[in-house]
Amino acid sequence: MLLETRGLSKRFGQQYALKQVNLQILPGEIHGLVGENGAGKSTLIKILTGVYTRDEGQVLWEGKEVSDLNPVASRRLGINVIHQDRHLIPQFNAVENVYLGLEYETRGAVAIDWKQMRSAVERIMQELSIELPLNVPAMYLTPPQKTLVEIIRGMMTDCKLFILDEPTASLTDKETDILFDLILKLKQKGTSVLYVSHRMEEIFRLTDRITVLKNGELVSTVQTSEVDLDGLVALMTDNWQSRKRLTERRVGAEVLRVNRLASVDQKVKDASFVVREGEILGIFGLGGSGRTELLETIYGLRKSARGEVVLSGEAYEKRTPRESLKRGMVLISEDRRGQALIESLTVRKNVVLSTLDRYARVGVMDGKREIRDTEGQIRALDIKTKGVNQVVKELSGGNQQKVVFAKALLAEPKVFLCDEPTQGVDIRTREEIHNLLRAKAEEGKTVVFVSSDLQEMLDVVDTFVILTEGRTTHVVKNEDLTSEQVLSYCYAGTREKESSR
Amino acid sequence: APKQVSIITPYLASVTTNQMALAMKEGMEAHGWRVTIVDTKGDFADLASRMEDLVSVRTDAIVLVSTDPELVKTQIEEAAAAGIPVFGCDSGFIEGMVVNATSDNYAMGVQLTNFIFEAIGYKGKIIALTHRPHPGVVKRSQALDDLLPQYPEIKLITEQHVEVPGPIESARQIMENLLLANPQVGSIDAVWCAWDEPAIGVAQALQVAGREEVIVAGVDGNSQAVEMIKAGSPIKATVAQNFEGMAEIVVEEMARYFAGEQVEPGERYAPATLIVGDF
Amino acid sequence: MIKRVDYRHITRSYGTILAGIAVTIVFAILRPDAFATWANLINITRQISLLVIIAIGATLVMSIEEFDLSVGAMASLGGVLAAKMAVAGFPMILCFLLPPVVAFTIGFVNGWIVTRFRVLSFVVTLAMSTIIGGFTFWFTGGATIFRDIPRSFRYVGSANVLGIPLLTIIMFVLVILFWFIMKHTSFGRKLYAIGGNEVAAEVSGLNVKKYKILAFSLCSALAAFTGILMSSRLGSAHPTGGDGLFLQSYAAVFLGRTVFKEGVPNIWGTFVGAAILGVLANGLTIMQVPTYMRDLLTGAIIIAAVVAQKVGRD
Amino acid sequence: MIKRVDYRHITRSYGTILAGIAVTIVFAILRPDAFATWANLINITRQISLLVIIAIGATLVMSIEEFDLSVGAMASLGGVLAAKMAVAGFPMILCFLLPPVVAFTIGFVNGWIVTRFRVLSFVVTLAMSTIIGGFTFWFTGGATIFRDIPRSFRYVGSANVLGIPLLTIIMFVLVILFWFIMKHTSFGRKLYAIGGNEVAAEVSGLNVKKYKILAFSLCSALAAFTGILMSSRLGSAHPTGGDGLFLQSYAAVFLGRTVFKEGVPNIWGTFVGAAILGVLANGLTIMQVPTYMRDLLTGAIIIAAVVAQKVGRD
Ligand SMILES: Nc1ncnc2c1ncn2[C@@H]1O[C@H](COP(=O)(O)OP(=O)(O)OP(=O)(O)O)[C@@H](O)[C@H]1O
Ligand SMILES: Nc1ncnc2c1ncn2[C@@H]1O[C@H](COP(=O)(O)OP(=O)(O)OP(=O)(O)O)[C@@H](O)[C@H]1O
Ligand SMILES: [Mg+2]
Ligand SMILES: [Mg+2]
Repeated sequence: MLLETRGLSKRFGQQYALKQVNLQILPGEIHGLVGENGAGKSTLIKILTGVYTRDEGQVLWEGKEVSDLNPVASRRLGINVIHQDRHLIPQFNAVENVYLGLEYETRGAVAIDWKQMRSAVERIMQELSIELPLNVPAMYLTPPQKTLVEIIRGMMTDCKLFILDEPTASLTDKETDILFDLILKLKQKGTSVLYVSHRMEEIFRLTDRITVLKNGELVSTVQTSEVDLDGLVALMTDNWQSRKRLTERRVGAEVLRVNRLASVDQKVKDASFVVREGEILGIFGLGGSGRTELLETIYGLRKSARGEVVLSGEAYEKRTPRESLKRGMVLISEDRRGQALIESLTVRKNVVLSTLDRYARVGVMDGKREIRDTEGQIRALDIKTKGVNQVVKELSGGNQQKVVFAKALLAEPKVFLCDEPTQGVDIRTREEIHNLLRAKAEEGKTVVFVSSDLQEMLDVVDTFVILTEGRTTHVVKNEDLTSEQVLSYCYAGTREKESSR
Repeated sequence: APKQVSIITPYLASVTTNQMALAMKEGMEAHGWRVTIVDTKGDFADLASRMEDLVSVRTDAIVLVSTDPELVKTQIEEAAAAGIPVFGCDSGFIEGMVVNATSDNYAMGVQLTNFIFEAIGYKGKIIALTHRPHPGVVKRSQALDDLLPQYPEIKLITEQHVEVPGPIESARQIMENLLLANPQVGSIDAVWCAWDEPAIGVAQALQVAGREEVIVAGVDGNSQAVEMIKAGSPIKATVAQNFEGMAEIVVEEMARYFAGEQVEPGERYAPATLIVGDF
Repeated sequence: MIKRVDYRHITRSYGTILAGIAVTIVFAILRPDAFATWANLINITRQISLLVIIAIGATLVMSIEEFDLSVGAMASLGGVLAAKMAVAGFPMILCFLLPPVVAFTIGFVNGWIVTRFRVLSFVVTLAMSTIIGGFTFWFTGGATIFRDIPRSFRYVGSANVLGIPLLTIIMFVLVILFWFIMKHTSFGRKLYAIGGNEVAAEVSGLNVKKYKILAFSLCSALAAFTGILMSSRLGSAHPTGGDGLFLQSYAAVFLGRTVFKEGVPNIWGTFVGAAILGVLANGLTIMQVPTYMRDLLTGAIIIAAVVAQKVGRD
Repeated sequence: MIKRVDYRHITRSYGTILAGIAVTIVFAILRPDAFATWANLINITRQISLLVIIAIGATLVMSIEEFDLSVGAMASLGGVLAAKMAVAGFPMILCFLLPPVVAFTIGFVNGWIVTRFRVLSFVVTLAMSTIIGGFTFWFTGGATIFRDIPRSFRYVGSANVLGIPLLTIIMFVLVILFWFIMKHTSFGRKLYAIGGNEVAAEVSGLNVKKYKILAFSLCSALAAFTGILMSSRLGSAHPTGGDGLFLQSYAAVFLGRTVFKEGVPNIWGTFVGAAILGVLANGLTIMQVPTYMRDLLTGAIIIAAVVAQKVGRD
């Protein structure tokens, strides 16, 4: 037994986040950890890595009890971790972030040897075939790039247990493949892996055994080979059955037209598409193709250099987020902590943020209505929170994402710009979000959907727009489309560009 | 019960104010009165608040040291209304106070100005270092303003404002810079300092630059300045205020007041003396 | 179980207030005749009124996570402008209203520079403070204004209504007004949202620049108003008279942040912070401890007050 | 493409410096005889030396995103302690070393309170500043120390080595030393990591408390050392002599943050910030502009300098 917990409990206030958890991790196994949002997965990991202290119970490492667990001690034991909230120093570049908490390489005992550090990082990048700009401060990196930095950091030192808390939440398939190769390599070396994900196909593809958490309690640990998807879902949730909402949608009039749009920073070079009432349009591209930037440029968060946006038949110039909201267009941002939420404020204050003025009469907030509507959203989206006045920071990752959605829904938009809207949410909520978007489309709303999960896109969208290096190259109807076909369009875009050079 | 006297000032950290406050305290304690000193570190609004506190605890007398009473006019009126006598020491006199013991700041300004003018033979270039927000300094500066037009051959190169706190360092830096702007010997004849601390800084700058021909003079009789005069530094004179004399006057008048004697309201001057070194 | 949590909640939330009350009780026991009187209570409220009003402005700017270091200089300017106007015979209403309008404009400039060029407010407002100080110096020639100030100008600073100083009343009106604004209006919400995460606030459709500029403008206007009240109270205006309020006002705001567990700048917290500073200054003067002792005790008690709130927590 | 980025990088990074150089050129053109001389260059470096040294300490504390408001009071205390020791006949080496050790300890207490109780450093260090001020006042009786200060004590503050003031040399040694520490040692990087994201630093296994406490301690020690140098330069020690350095040092640090585009407090930036302040004070005095003009111009130029850096950016 590499690691064992006995009767582990953790409370926040009066609420148990973990209750009497007995987890066992064998040497050399890939151990899946699953459960709904707020089940306690991240809390368990934070206890194992000494970020939180446990209230009760024991942690045994190779059979011996570990009493004083803190981040340093845990690292010394041989535990490396990628936390769900990526922990990077915003001003530091990738090299220095990789070395955070490690001994810096030095020359002559004091002076840091930057060159050596850089080449050490480059070596690992090459090994893993990761591409990453090394001179850019982390604050300018995209969420997937941040994850890559953390992966490199995890690989800098040998470890006996590698813990990954939703590493693929915003990774594209290519990066995901890199990660899986790496995990399998580690396994061959005899390293154990504790792997948290809401993507069940990953769990089935990778793991040897799976532990299921529900409401802070360990439901059971099963052999992966002895369980199927429905069985696993049944363990995680009470009486829930996947029911894909089948909708009768009629595509109506044109709502949003983007014409030869380019952003000032050239992340978006030439994007055009049209999307109509009742339509779910997917924008797909490889990592770094500029999907996020495209949505931001349409929304007015990013300055555009050229091109036009036509919303409901009206040319929409001078775009700002404020004006977009006014015109009925909302952005669900990919960067939850940076752009979507105010973590230090309560659920209620976040949920009504985009619609504040609607809750105010002559500037005075109508608290009752505000609470009623927030509670409505909490119920509708099944947000796990102590109440409308819990601080968002204290919610689990998936529940935070639901708060972002609740805020967008209250704005009652005509057009949803969704950038990785289901990142970090559990399968049940994910399906609920899909159904919700479908329902919105049925009502005649318009959805622009971006996800790095191609399978999800194939499930949800009506039409694909392929984006390659900031240019839209193809528009394809999602009829009997396979992921290989979509990807081939992406690569075709790249090839065309190269051949034209 | 023994009389309770409260001495209040914003400038206890200044050498001379400190000297005065301590002299007064000593004299008063000799009469058997109890004395406390309140300092507000240059803050006049706080000074007003502390005066209100003293009025509300019904102290027997308040002495306002080195403060323009105009700044606490309302509080002085309140004290008077409550029957608490307010004395001034090196302050100023306004309606409602008993007396103020002081040097005649304007007269001192005249003394200082005349000394410098005479020393440079009524012609040449001078620099003035001031701090006009200070009520005494402003009167001394007034004397300079008044006398200057009478001597057309004396030219004021510049008047500079000295920062407080840190007047010595501030004056020193100003002088260092001005010396660089006026590098030839003879381009500056004298530096008129509104009080002694800037004079000390100026003298140091002059010594370091080897420009000891420039004459410096100040006001106060600050002991450091007096020692520098004796040691032959560029400080050639200081108009020594008679701080002990002022303190004595306050103590005497207060004793008469407590004894129930009639005290004629107004200013009481303790004459200043010019201390001059050889040059 | 629930009780224990609630109990801890109280010590957590109100530790600083409790420390303040403890100090008050000690003073009251030691000098019941002088300290624990109605007259002194009134006296304290009047004394803290200026600090509270200027600190309300600082609270607004702190709530958007910025600094305004020009409040002290602005108070000096406000006082001087109003006094000069009063001497020049302007109607009283103008003397009290025009300087805050001028200050509002200067605050607007502060806010505009900070938001337009995205530069640190610390530098901009410090530089602005220097400029304002220079202007005030030029405007007054460095001298105190006291001659010919009409009695009517001194009315606001010295009048009592039913035995309560007008300054005290103005302070409470402003505290309640701004508490309401910060807590119960969309304007206050927006400021806190911007302070919490400026980018997210922008993405959520807030006009971030506008509200930031407004916060700076209001802060300046309140500072100038404080300066006017100070001149009115003192019957004179000193060109650096308000400067001392700058550090104190931030001390009150920061102390106030520790009053409630959210840890954000808030109006009642600021009031409590200013009240603690006021009670200490008043009580220690009344106890007639020597100056250096006053400093030692003030510092020690403030540290004790903020620490008190955290002990037993975790 | 790469070239364009590099070019933009330069204008961004050095905008404030360019503004500083522009000011210098203007002064040099207007007063070539007085301003643009070797002697004046030396003069300026000596004048800013104290500010730079105290601001280095403030930079350390700012780099962990905390404040130390007690630096001014600490400088005063350091100067007074050293002067008293010199008068009492202690060996010079002790006069220069013991006060920083005492200050280090006080800084340690600051840091310990801030980290142990997780309270705002603004409040704690402001309170500590009051305590230190009270202590200094008691220690000196409020009086300036100047009598019987031995010549040897004044040596450091007045000596020249090969025509260069010792103060200038000490300043450059400390600037280079601390630049190296902050940029090229793991200690410095850890401070920046903590300042950048304390939670991330903690989670990745840094001993956050230890390094924070060290930053406060070093800051205090440097402040006390500055105070000693000031006393040595003036040949006297005033109980509030260092107080004026407090705001100026933060002005230098904040100005310095705008020098490089990372926007973090950094040693060379602080040096540039102090140098700009120094050049302005020097140049404007040399130009013999009236005091109020000096303030107006200083403020305006500082705003221009920080804005200059952002113009053309986006
Ligand atoms: N710092 C905290 N303060 C209060 N409650 C907390 C805190 N951290 C977590 N919780 C609560 O503990 C519970 C478990 O949270 P945790 O983050 O472990 O969930 P999770 O299983 O990782 O969920 P997700 O899949 O959404 O990431 C949640 O109800 C959450 O609200
Ligand atoms: N995985 C990656 N590898 C290399 N560069 C990347 C990667 N991801 C992003 N980038 C860089 O970031 C820029 C824009 O990336 P961004 O991630 O915002 O685009 P995206 O299409 O929205 O992809 P995603 O949504 O997966 O982040 C690209 O120009 C690229 O330089
Ligand atoms: Mg989680
Ligand atoms: Mg993206």
